[in-house]
Amino acid sequence: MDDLGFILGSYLVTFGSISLYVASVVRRSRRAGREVPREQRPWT
Amino acid sequence: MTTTSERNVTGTSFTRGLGIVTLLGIVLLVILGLFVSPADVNQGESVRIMYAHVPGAWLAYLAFIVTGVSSAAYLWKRTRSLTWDRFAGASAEVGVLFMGISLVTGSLWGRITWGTYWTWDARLTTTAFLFVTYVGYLAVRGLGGSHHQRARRSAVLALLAVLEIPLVHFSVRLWNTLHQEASVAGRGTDVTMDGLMLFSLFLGVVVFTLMYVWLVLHRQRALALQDMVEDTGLDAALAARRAEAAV
Amino acid sequence: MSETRRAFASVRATARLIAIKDLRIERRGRVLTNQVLPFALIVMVMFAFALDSDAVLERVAPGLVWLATLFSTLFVIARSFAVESADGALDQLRTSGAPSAGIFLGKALALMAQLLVLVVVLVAAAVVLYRADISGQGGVLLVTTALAATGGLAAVGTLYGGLSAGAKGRETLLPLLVLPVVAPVLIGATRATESAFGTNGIAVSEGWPWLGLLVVFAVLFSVTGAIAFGSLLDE
Amino acid sequence: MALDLPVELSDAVAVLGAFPVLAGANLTVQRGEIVLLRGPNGAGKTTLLRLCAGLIELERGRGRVLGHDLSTDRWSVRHRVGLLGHANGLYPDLTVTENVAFWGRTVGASDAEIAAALKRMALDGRLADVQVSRLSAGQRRRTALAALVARRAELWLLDEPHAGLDASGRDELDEVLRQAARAGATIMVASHELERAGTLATRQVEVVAGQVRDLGATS
Repeated sequence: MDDLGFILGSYLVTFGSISLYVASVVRRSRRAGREVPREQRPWT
Repeated sequence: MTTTSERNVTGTSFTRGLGIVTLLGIVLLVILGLFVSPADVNQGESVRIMYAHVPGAWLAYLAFIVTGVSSAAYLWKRTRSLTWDRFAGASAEVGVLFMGISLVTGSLWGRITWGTYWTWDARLTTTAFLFVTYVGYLAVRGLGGSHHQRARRSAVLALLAVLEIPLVHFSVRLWNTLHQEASVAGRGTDVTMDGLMLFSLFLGVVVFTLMYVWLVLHRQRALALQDMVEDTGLDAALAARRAEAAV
Repeated sequence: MSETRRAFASVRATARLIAIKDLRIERRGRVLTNQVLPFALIVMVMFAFALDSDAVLERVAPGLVWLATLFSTLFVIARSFAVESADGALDQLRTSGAPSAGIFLGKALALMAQLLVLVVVLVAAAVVLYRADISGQGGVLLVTTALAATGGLAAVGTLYGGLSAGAKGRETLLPLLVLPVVAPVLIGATRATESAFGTNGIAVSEGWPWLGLLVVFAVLFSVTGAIAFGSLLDE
Repeated sequence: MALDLPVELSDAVAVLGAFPVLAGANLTVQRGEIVLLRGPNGAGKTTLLRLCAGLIELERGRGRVLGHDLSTDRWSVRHRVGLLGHANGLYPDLTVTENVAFWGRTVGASDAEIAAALKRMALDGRLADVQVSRLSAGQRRRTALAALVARRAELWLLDEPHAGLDASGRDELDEVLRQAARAGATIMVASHELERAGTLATRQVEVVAGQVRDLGATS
């Protein structure tokens, strides 16, 4: 059925783009984290 | 101490637990939404998109409210702190992401149900304007300057957006009621929810809320790290400049 | 009490000073008349090429007038702040101690005056090119609409123009910030103008609620702008 | 009421982007002083002046100007200082008189004061009604100085004021500054014209790599 592509596509778009965003946040924080010692991070 | 390959930088045991619960929720939502829950009488299979679309849109609105409140908290002298600014920025970013997703999934749903990707319905149009407004907000955040400069500028902008939203929504609605052609938005939306469908939607809201919290916490911490890196960079540059003066 | 009165007097004096200064610069520099107006007129002619039908043009004339106004507004705003940042005048304004509300109102008033000229010319162009028709009562509606709409555009334009005045990439940032905000002005002014022109047989009386929307918009953004401008203009 | 010191900076840090242009500057200026800031390009003279004008943020350290704290209240500083930067702050489409009158009026100067300022910089004659866009660089500098005179500031901050001025213009400028200092204003001048500015200044400081060294009073 034609609708199936749309339905699966919308789930793919949703969780796919969130995953990409998560990856970019994690990458950026890892890069920044290299220069900030653990004890300076207020949440640890 | 700090190794170059540190994996978990912005996480705590709380966010890790939250992340695991969220992932389980996502799996459950996909199973329920795509396979277990029944097709709708009116909408047919397309109702399945709703379980991801509706929560995304709601959480985006919530994210923008959080941005507005955090911005006000920053501007208010007694609670002035860059943490508020970073929460505002993180929340707006996640809001833009969720809203962008909702616009796409919404138009896919519309294509199935109405046969058209887009309709000039008041809610849709306001959402589109909101999306562009916060893209502009994020652009202003990236303008540079000192941390407090960035914070003040973007906080004022966020409050202006809060003023703008009702005006845009009201004018679009007024415009829309005079254009009867657009009433297509009313068709196909009357859903008679049975228990499992309602539960799926409810689960969707829960899952998206958990995702929102997880994302904002991590993004906020990443922003804090970036600010700290800039600060330590300043320390190093200061030391270098002082050494230069001593020669 | 007298303290507040003095503050208001100082805002008014500053606004007057700035508005007169900006209009004088425009009179000498003629950027509006020699560059922006011709641009707006070209756009009106281009619309006619693109739409290519008298009937359609007549129908969409009000929207085209305001669309052309909106695009031209971006240039007028950019010019208004280029004048300030070209030779460091912005720094002098910041150190003048002039109340920022006064600076905001002055620049907005000068902007509004220029936009009014623009709208008058564009409406005239619509009458000539698109066969728009204005009756007596429609004329009143049209004039008040033009006043309220340009007021709102000027307030928003000054506010965001000040924000992007010192920023890099301001030419592209300004439209991104301004256009979504002024959507209500485009909608309201277009609908009110449709009533004034009698497009599609719409009665003049249907235009007044839209005028109300425009007035609310202009007042809200003028007040907010006067309050918020200081922290945006500030580095 | 004890008179506030015009400028008190202690370990002041100011940044442009991520670069610390001022890296812990210490400077105290007394009322009526004419302080010459000297030092190589990029040392931070301009930034020091802009910091004192309340135009940029104090990133770290402490600073007070005319009694106002720079980290919390730099807005109150602004209308009490007069800044002449590298840029003249003039509107090229307006005439000399219009420019000076505009800047004078923003701080509430009277017509007589504006006329006096024009006269002071010898701009009341032939040049009075000429548009600034038609002036030479030196004439523009004169106009900017007249605008500064009209502002009656308590703290004058001048960045290379001599640049572009001819001999008579320089003499007039020096005289204006001496007169203002005698009348109680405080003046800070950044200049590479050491010989000329040296005779004008009551004290010299050297700005090097974002820090300030006192070179003592000049006779």
